[in-house]
Amino acid sequence: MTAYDLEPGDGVHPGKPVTVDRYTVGARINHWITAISLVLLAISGLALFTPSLYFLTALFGGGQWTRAIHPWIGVVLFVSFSILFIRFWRANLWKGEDNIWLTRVRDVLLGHEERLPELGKYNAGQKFVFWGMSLLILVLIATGLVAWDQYFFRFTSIETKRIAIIVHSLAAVGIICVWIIHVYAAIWVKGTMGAMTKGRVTGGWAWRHHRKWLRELVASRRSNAGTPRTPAE
Amino acid sequence: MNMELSRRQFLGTAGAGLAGTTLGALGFGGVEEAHAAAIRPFKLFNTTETRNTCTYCSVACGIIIYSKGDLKKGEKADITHIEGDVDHPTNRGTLCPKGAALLDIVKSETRLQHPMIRRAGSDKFERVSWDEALNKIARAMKDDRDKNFIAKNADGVTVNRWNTTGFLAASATTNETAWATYKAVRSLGMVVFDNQARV
Amino acid sequence: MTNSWTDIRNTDLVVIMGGNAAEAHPCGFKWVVEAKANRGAKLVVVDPRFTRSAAVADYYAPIRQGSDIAFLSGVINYCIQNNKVQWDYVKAFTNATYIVKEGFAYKDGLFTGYDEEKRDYNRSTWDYQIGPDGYAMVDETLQDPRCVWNLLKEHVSQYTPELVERITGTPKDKFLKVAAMIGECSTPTKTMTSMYALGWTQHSKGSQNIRTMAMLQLILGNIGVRGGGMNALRGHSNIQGLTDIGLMSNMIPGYLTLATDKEPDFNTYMSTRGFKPLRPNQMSYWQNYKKFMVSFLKSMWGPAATAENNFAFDWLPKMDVPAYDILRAFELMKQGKMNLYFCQGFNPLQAFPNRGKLTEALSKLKLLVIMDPLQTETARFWENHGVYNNVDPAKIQTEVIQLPTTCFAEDEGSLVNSGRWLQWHWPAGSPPGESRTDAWIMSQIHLRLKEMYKKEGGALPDPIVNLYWPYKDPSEPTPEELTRELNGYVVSDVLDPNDPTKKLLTASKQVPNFGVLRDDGSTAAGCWIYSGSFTEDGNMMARRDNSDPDDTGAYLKWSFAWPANRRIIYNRASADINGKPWDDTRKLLWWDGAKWTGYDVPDIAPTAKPQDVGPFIMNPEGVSRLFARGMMREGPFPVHYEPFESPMVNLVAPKIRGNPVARVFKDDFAQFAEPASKEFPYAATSYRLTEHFHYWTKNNHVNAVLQPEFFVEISEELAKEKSITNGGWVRVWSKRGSVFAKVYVTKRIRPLICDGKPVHVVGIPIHWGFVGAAKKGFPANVLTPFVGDANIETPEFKAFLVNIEPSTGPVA
Amino acid sequence: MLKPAPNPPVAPVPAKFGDQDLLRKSASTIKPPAERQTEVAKLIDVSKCIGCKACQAACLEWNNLHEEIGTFNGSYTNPPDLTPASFTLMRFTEWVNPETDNLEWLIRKDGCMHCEDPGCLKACPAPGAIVQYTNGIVDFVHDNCIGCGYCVRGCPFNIPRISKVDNKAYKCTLCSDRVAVGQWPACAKACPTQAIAFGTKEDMKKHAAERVTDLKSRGYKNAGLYDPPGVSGTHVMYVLQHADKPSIYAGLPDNPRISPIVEAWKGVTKYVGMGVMGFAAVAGVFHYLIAGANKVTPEDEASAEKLTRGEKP
Repeated sequence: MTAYDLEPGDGVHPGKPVTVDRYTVGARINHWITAISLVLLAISGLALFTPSLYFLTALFGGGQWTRAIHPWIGVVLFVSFSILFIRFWRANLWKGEDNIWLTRVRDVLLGHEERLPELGKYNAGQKFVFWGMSLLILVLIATGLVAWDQYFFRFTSIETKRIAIIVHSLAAVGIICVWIIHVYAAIWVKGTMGAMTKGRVTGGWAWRHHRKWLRELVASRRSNAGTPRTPAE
Repeated sequence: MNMELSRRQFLGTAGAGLAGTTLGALGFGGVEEAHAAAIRPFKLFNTTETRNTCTYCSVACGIIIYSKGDLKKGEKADITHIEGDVDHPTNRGTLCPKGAALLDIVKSETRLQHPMIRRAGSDKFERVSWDEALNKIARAMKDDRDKNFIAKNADGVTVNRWNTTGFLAASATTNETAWATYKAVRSLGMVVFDNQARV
Repeated sequence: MTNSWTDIRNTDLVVIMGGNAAEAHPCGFKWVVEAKANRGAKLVVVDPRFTRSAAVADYYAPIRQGSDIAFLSGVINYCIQNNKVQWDYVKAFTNATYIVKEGFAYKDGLFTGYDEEKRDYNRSTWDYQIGPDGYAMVDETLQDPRCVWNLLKEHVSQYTPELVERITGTPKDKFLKVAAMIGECSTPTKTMTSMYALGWTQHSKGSQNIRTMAMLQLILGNIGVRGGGMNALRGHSNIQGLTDIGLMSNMIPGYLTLATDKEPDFNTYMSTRGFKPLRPNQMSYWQNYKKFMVSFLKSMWGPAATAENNFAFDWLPKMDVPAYDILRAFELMKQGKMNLYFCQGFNPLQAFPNRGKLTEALSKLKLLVIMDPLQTETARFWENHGVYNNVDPAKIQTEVIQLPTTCFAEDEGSLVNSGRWLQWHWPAGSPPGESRTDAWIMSQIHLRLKEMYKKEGGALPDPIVNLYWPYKDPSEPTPEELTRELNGYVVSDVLDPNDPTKKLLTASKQVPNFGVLRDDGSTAAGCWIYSGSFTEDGNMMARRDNSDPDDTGAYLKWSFAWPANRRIIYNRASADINGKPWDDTRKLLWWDGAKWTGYDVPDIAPTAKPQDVGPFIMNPEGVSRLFARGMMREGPFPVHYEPFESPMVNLVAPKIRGNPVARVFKDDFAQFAEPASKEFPYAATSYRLTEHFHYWTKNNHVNAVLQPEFFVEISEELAKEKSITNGGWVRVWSKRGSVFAKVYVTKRIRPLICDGKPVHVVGIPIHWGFVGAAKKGFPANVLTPFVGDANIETPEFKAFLVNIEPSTGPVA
Repeated sequence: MLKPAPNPPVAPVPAKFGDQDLLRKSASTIKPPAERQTEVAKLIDVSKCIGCKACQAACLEWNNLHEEIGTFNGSYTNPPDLTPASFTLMRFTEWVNPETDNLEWLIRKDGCMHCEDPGCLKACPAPGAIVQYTNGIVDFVHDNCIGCGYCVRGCPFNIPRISKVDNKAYKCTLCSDRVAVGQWPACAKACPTQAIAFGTKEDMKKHAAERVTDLKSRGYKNAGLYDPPGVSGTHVMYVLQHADKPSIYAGLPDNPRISPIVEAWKGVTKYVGMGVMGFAAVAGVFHYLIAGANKVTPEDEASAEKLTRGEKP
């Protein structure tokens, strides 16, 4: 059994209930930096996107600061997300069961997970979020650099800048939608938050949503019995 | 705009922005209501006008010099702006690129401020008092004139000529300055005397 | 200017040749644009470069610099051949009908009487035949072969359109188009104005360039009329005033002259100046010379000038050479014959030719005194600025004293514009630092010398200790005190000879005009032509009434114009011999049966009958001169001479190099490139850009921004030939020096085909130096030749030879 | 010649227009005043222009601008482009007329056109950073400017420049401070030949018509007025000798209009984007209400425990 669903730091601890290490401290910090950046970017970006949200610039010390800080947060996001990408990309590769998951998305939405195949560490929805974010962040950073007049004005024509800014806007709308799905899913699927806060989920959660991943964890725990891993705390 | 000034203004605004963040966080107070007058206050209000003519070419465009302070009232006057005089028949208020930038020559950083002397073989100017400078000049002139003045030529004709010292007169001084200069120079018998008519 | 800036609105054709009015005088040029917009006037520009004036011209024709006389003689020839002559004007108001002395002749580029050794003429035959009645002989029918008209016709006949093209490089069709446009102005109802400046004066035959156009204007009847005239645009704001007041080696205010060594006493001096009329009933204004001279001497030496001492005539120096002009001054300096030199608001190290020679000359002085509001290169000629001023201060023993002066914004007084308007201005700002007015500085120097001469004695102290200095504060005369002297005042009461109880003039009053000046010492006037500028009615120069009845452009109540508040000189010529205006729509003056009336102050007595007195009262013949008599050193008619450095030999006189009577110092001749030189094949010219004012605006940030860096201009053809790329560096060098410049490869300069061969023009703007706010750069005078105009010594900045090559720029 | 405005007042006078006369305000919805002020316009007659740069000097002086001393770049156009300190610039073009083979030196004064439909204002995200008065003047309010450069993208004429010093956008104000006290803009007043004139838009159009007639009489058969309809006209207009080819004048746009991309960005994108994001959020809420929370059951926990114990869950 190939085990790329397993990421470094993943582990299972028998007990009552069973706990499962889903994210290491590093991964969680990485995620939250990315997440905070994304939120700040969304707020500052939206402030400049539509006059009805311009008041949000007050959070950043006014329009000048908002304009100045947004691209720098973008850089932080990009770097941070790149690291996240390196951590997570293997587990997010597409697999056969993902196609089945997709065809049964109605069951997903209605919570009938018993009708779904067993899933690895990420389901197709999460993979969609991961790859969506990856792609959109690439687009955003590229168009963002074109729009970053303070340093890059002279490298592109005004027409290019016009195209860049509209693409940037559209991509931003896209990424905000992806983000809404991501956050909503975390709220809807109870027990998920713990993964990114404490780093752990319960065995039941893993059993319910990522049974294949849980099985792999258990299997790998057995094979590594001689060298028990310390839980990620 | 003056970028130095504007930089300071920017830093000031930035400070206000930071303070505003705290307030803003409490309720986004009034940022979108920020209001500033677009129209700059007219900068010639409450200045003193003085009629003059442009110093450059002999079209002699009429100009108005605007200053803070009024010389006529015995005040110190600092020139702040110069503009064409609409009442002037020739230029009707217009000015060329030099006339339009006359303030720059009045306020030039390379305006001379003090009498200076460069001594023989030196590589610099040194400050000198007016008295010292003028005494030195007058003494040098008298010595040279007494030594080289030609009262009579070889034919015995009275010629009263001094041609070892020369004077190059200006091209933009007033007639009145020119006349004072003419009297002072010609009374010495100086003939090496010319102006800028040719160049 | 014979006319005024505001009068240009009245013209039908503007010819800008020998100048670049749009570039050098933008606000005066506005009246050209107005004439175009409102009268449908046309603008013709003839220039080696397509200038900013050409940018708004109706017609542009290229010309090789230094060939203007050939072009204009060609136009005169065209007008004569095609009957484009205003005959009534020519016959009545010019000397066309006058008969010239036997013996006067022209051959191979020279007139009768040339002495090659002296580079000068015996001018005795250059005059009219005088009849038994003592007056000049005339032939009203123009039949006499010796009359001026026939001599002129013959003289210009060689300047055919074909020859003009060969000399000037102006294609024949373009020349003919310009000639035809000019020729149209020979009708009394069309006028042309000539606007020129240094493009004509800065040649070794500059005076003759101007004279040729003046002759053409007379033939067309365009002098003395609204919208016509010879309009010298003049350079600096008061160079007209400085010249009027005679701040030149041989001048006395009001265009009087110093005596020469050949005029040992006052009577001999006067005998050659108070010209008698050459025609019956004519007014010869110079008959009043003595009144002006004595009044001047009274203003110099006051009570010490008495009838007994010929009003102190001997206290004035006499001249042993024609002029101690600046070129001669620097030559003398270089020879070690000068010790002290003053520069008052003048930067000769930048402004005069052959930079290397100037530096050498200044280095030989004992003391150089600079009076200036700004830093100048001259004041710092001893300072090392790398390639831009490569000198060793330790080797220069000249002491330099630099005195800070006020500028226009801080002083009060009058300036004379090109239209001869004396305009008063008031101070607006406090002077910076310790700067003082020039009048204060000159007073300080004078008072110190006066004191020393009183105490110590010395060489002829009289003119110094007796100099009339009647000012309330002798250390700083006020502008009003000085200008009152210039206007003139009554020294002692003058009684009416017919009724001694009546006073004609009252002591200590200002004179109302120069008409009342006297030669007995009872009046004083610093500058007679300024009489009327500050009268008992007050300061006429400060008048600011800009009303202009019937929009003629005269503005008689705005400031004061010399002479006598006249706005268009020779205005009598605006009406025909009977006093009827040539053009009813453009009336200036007319005879109403009893007197002259109109929009201007007539230049003849208001009651002088039209048929009696000619308009040109400064000439004893009362008419203008197509034949200059002995007044011009080159001859009575203009001849095309090549510049001293020319890309070709003279086609009309192949043996003559340059101007045959121009003064050339020995060492300088050796520094001229040969005609058609292989070493220096390109025809260079120097000029000022509109963004700059000579070297002053180097001190201004804004003007430095508008044209930041030294460059030269060349054609695309020359650039291709020399592999030069636009915006890159080039090196340009002449026989006198070498400069590095950026290059502007432009369509505005095209090679001229002269005598079948291409002549490439290299344009070199002036401005840059090594002080001020602007970028450092080379001044054009590193390259220019040290030779001046034969009559007035204006340097030949407009035509010389250079070579050019691509470069990587100066090594710092 | 057109009669210039009288010499400027030195005793304070009330401004002729101000905040009560706003027609548009960036990123804001305002109600324009019922009555519009007479529209003003600057008319630049290229055929009268001698390229002297008096306008540039006057602009620098009046607005206290400090431009850097540059280098020579193979043209009289200095500086080579508009900058935050150079609101106006003479652009020089050497053009050989293919019909006459004559050289024409076309000199165009570049600067803000004060469009009736200003692209900069449309693009600006900062409320009140760009305003348009009912007399047609489009002005930047620097205290409100955030330096985002959107105006640069919005402008069809490539005019605004962002300062590196204070990161604010700069351009010609049409000397709103001067116009407010009845003066001509500094450039127009200085212009020696009245190639720059100023007045009501109507008067300027009349004056332009006279100029076009004169030019046609001199052989410029395509002379005309440049008042481009694509931006609903401008308050800076040109008289061109060759009005059929504006682009020969250093790239003056032939048919300027606000870029469709900018229109889309500031129009449909803004609304659709907000809509999509709103929809996503609302859809989540609805889903939660309908489907309820997805909770882990005790059976799930038990199964996991069994699995870890090696039992069959």
